[in-house]
Amino acid sequence: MIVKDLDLNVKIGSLLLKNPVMTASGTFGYGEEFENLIDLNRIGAIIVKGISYEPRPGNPPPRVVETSSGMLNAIGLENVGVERFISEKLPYFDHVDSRLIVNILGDSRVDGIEVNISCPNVKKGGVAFGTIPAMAAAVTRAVKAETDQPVIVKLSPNVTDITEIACAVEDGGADSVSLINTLIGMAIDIKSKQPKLANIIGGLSGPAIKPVALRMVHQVSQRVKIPVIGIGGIATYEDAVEFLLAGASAIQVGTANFYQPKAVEYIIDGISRYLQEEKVQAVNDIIGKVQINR
Amino acid sequence: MIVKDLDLNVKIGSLLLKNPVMTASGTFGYGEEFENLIDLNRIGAIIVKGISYEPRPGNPPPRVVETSSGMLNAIGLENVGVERFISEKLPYFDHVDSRLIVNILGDSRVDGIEVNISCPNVKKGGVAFGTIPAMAAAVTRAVKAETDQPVIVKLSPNVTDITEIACAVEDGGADSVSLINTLIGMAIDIKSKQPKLANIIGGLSGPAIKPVALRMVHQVSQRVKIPVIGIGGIATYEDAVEFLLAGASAIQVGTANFYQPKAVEYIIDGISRYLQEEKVQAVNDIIGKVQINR
Amino acid sequence: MTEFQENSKVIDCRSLTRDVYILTLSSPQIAQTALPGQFVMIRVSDMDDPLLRRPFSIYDVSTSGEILILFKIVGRGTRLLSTLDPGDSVNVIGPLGNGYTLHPSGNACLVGGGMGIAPIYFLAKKMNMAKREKSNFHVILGARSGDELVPLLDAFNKFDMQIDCATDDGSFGHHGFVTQLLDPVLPNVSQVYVCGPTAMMQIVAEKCLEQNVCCETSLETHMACGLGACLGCTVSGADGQYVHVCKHGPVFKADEIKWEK
Amino acid sequence: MTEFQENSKVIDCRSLTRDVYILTLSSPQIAQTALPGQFVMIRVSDMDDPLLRRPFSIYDVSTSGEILILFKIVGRGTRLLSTLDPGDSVNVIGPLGNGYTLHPSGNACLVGGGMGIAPIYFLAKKMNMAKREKSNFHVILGARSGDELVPLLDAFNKFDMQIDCATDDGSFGHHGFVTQLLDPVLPNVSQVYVCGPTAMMQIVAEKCLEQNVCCETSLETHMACGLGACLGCTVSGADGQYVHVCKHGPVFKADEIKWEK
Ligand SMILES: Cc1cc2nc3c(=O)[nH]c(=O)nc-3n(C[C@H](O)[C@H](O)[C@H](O)COP(=O)(O)OP(=O)(O)OC[C@H]3O[C@@H](n4cnc5c(N)ncnc54)[C@H](O)[C@@H]3O)c2cc1C
Ligand SMILES: Cc1cc2nc3c(=O)[nH]c(=O)nc-3n(C[C@H](O)[C@H](O)[C@H](O)COP(=O)(O)OP(=O)(O)OC[C@H]3O[C@@H](n4cnc5c(N)ncnc54)[C@H](O)[C@@H]3O)c2cc1C
Ligand SMILES: Cc1cc2nc3c(=O)[nH]c(=O)nc-3n(C[C@H](O)[C@H](O)[C@H](O)COP(=O)(O)O)c2cc1C
Ligand SMILES: Cc1cc2nc3c(=O)[nH]c(=O)nc-3n(C[C@H](O)[C@H](O)[C@H](O)COP(=O)(O)O)c2cc1C
Ligand code: FES
Ligand code: FES
Repeated sequence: MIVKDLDLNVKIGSLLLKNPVMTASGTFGYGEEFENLIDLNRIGAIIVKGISYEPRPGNPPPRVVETSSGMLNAIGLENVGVERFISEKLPYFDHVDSRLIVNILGDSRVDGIEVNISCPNVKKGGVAFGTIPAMAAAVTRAVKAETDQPVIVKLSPNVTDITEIACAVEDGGADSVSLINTLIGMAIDIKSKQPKLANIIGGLSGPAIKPVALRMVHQVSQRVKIPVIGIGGIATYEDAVEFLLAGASAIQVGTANFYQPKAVEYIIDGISRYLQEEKVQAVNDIIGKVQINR
Repeated sequence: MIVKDLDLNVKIGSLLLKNPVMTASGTFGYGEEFENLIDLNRIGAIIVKGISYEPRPGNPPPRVVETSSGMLNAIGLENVGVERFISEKLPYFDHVDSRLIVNILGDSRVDGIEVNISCPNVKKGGVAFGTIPAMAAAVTRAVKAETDQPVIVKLSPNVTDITEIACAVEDGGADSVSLINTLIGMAIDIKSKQPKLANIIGGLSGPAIKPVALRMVHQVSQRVKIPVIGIGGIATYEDAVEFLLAGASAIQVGTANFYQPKAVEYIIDGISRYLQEEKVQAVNDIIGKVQINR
Repeated sequence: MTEFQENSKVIDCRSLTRDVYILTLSSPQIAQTALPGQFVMIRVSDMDDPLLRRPFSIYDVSTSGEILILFKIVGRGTRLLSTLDPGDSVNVIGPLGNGYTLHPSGNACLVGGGMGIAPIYFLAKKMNMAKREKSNFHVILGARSGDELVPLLDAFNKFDMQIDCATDDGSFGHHGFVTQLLDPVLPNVSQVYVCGPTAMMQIVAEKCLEQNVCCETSLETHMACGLGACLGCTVSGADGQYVHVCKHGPVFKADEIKWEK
Repeated sequence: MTEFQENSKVIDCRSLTRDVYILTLSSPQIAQTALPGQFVMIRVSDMDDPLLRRPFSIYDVSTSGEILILFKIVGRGTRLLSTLDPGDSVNVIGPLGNGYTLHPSGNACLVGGGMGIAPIYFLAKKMNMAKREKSNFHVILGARSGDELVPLLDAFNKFDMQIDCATDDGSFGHHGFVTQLLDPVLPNVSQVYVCGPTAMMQIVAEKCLEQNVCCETSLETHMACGLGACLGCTVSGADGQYVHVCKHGPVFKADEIKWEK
């Protein structure tokens, strides 16, 4: 039996996505970098690199280093700034049939906003917001007051209890939480005796962190009512399905884009195949359906 | 030029080790399991599986699952209990010329005690101790009051600020801190839709977590005066040297014992080679010597 | 028991079917000491992923210091194994576990399903060598389909044993389960040895328990170390106590295990 | 510029020395469009470790749709590459980056050190095809020792160019650095192309800047993606602004870069 009319739609607050697969901020450039390698129109939503008001040069090199099944980055939010983003990068999306989610405030073509309160590579601000519930809630409230777009708040995993932060952010009015950002890590070159990153520490991402991300997504989805977006080491459709079963309403693909630019396409196709095999018509019907017997 | 009389000795409080390489608790059985595969006498110290007063059966299976460059375990502190440990396991060490560190209190042949306040697989007690500074300090004080042996307190990485816990434990009188225990993670079987571990969550270990462990060891070693023991994903001498440079006075090898039972030997030999190449006579001279220029 | 760690040269790696392979490794120390039912832990990659060794039963040993592994591709590790070429090396630890108890006298039945045929072949070979005049040994083999079974039969046919086969798809031998072939044999044997999928072993075990026939089963679980160190490979013993498959097993008497309901 | 992702069959992988290899891949789309100085990103493993693709210059392309990679084993990824056999496949993305600017007229010097010889060969081949009557092209090659250099010379010798060699150990050609061979050549050329170790490129770049000779250098940095997406491959431009080697480069004019003091 073939399940007809598979329904991959998911809703993140008021935002309807044609499928639950997005690209994670900072791992997909401004979208156009991938146009020859993947059909951008198939992607549920594209989240572009974090945009700050002023352009930021980012951290000195070296900025990336490979680790076992992962990588450390200390890009430091290098970005073109709001102005150049709007004039140079945004128009490109006029012809892309995928949701566009950014970190900046308001704009007609922007479909949603992800607020990164968890970047480990920026010295002031970010990190503290992400680890103190009251501050996380305050930031959320401030952003909500400024926009009508759905607001997704992106959480840091470098905390004792991520559910506490998630609840605070939900109270602050967030439409969704996304998690996880990178774990803070470090690597040392034993020849030069220097840290491998000029910034000393960086964010760990990739398959290495998937078990931690999945655990946190599961914990958070049991505590909040708003949709949870799963991020962390997702590279295959099996990974994506694990997160959906754990309670994520959608997922983001990060580091995998670097080594498999077609990852998002493969994941969307794989989810469809999985639904067929499981004889489930709508992706919504597997969200949170992990079987826990005790 | 060959450096003569390499000195691999390190001190953990009053405890002198002939080299800085130990086996991590729970990953080396009771030592004897490895006797045919490695020369136990060469090991700096053997830390045996956590011993509780009463024997514990541990968690139901499945208890282990492989992840990318790592594994999740939910053994649940299965152990033979103090009595059988003393009668059945301890005598074996009479003929092993390596330091023996256990989690139980007092005994002539025991050279030190590691207090695990961070096991993610035991429901009550452990986890809370490990995340609340005041409780961590109280546990440390209680153990110190009961023993003359050097006390090592093993820290959990699942906290917002591990240096805070480390300082509390130092204040509580600990002779050393060891870190990290496992990160809490999860995995789901998408066919059965069940968690891959019967316990749902488990502890993530192995090379995947090395960057996080190294970062924490570096942070803690800059905050406390007592020796820091580095643990987490150490599998090669290069890994071990990274931790020593980051500030660890000794290191523990965990998961690597499972797939490379000779890992500890290779690491001891590799550290010697490294000292030769660097023309450094004593391992103490590289501890904390990461070069940070800013 | 002494286990060895050997850096083993690949002598041969050839496919029997699309996904079943026989790997021949030069492992003189393991080959010399291995008993039927024991297993080895193979490091399938030098990288950190896949990280852990994989357990495989010893399918055969040669007098020239080789061990043979019969395996099926079911995931990443076995896929990597299948790409080995002669001259490559893999790191092997073994022989591990207890192995079957050889009862050379009396009548016995050896039951192997799927890759569970591996230890059953090694056992049959040793039993055949030790066979007493009056004993009758019976072998029952099962697989998904004939193409998995047929390439293995020549070797079994050299033994002085009756061989019966069953396939799930009926393409060779009995169309159905090995357990059905066991029924007529069971009344005439005093000992059953079995290895195969857990569901099959459970049925065999229960039949034997009912009829009071000694039965040794070889269990599979997830193993991180194979050395008794990680305590990951637990199953519930009949007395409710946990046992560790790599150390107390992999071979257990049917009545030592608590079979799931 | 269009980049392609191809699942490329390995046609050949052979060693020139103990640790230097030439890998021939069937990558028709990349072969057809590649320019000298461009590179490819190769996935060296299907597992999660090593995770990231590795960048390699295009050493040559064939008219039958093949690309050639000249590489040295320096770590895990290159070691894995060296174990490839004909018939294996690897996933390749390319051609990436900008490539050298071809100036077919005037006199030029091409300087390649170590694996930096790879793009210099491809460039020499194209320059040789485009060469104008009155132009003189000079090639200077350097390596640790002669055994790395000699196997590559035959191909260079087919070009209408003067070839000079230097080795660190003096086992072939000039005993010393390529930069020393450049000095006598520099006054007679209007364009220098260079690829090699950063220290070497910096000396060449500085000599050229001093003497007002155009110089194009091909930089190496750690690259996570090669696509301009991760922003990991930064170097400092002459104006203090960061540039990204994979997108703005890997080829830069010597005066576009801020060379470390
Ligand atoms: C004592 C013992 C002897 C064995 N002998 C043989 C043999 O002779 N020939 C043979 O082909 N196989 C044998 N196996 C099974 C073999 O170890 C697994 O097939 C192998 O580890 C799978 O590795 P993989 O990386 O290919 O699969 P993975 O990618 O790790 O897993 C693929 C699928 O198989 C499941 N799986 C993996 N390992 C096991 C396991 N140990 N038990 C149950 N399910 C598992 C996983 O959950 C997953 O669904 C034996 C196992 C044990 C414990
Ligand atoms: C644009 C470009 C073109 C290149 N072309 C070639 C080529 O044609 N032939 C060739 O042999 N190599 C070339 N390289 C270098 C090649 O990419 C590295 O040798 C390779 O990535 C090393 O991988 P590995 O896994 O073997 O080493 P790893 O285990 O990753 O590293 C081994 C050592 O090499 C260092 N290293 C790794 N990658 C780089 C890098 N990109 N730059 C500087 N140091 C590094 C590491 O820090 C480490 O010390 C090129 C690099 C770039 C950026
Ligand atoms: C190179 C790089 C740059 C990143 N930049 C950002 C960023 O600008 N804003 C942000 O919220 N997250 C950023 N992230 C985090 C990712 O969006 C994602 O949360 C994280 O990498 C975990 O997912 P992964 O394991 O799939 O990569 C970045 C990650 C990487 C690897
Ligand atoms: C199977 C297993 C069992 C463990 N049991 C214990 C234990 O009993 N007590 C303890 O303090 N740590 C235990 N640990 C944690 C390790 O000692 C170590 O802190 C952790 O695995 C990280 O190091 P690694 O990455 O080198 O394995 C266990 C780890 C594993 C993998
Ligand atoms: S597999 Fe580790 S104890 Fe059995
Ligand atoms: S390597 Fe990723 S942007 Fe250049």
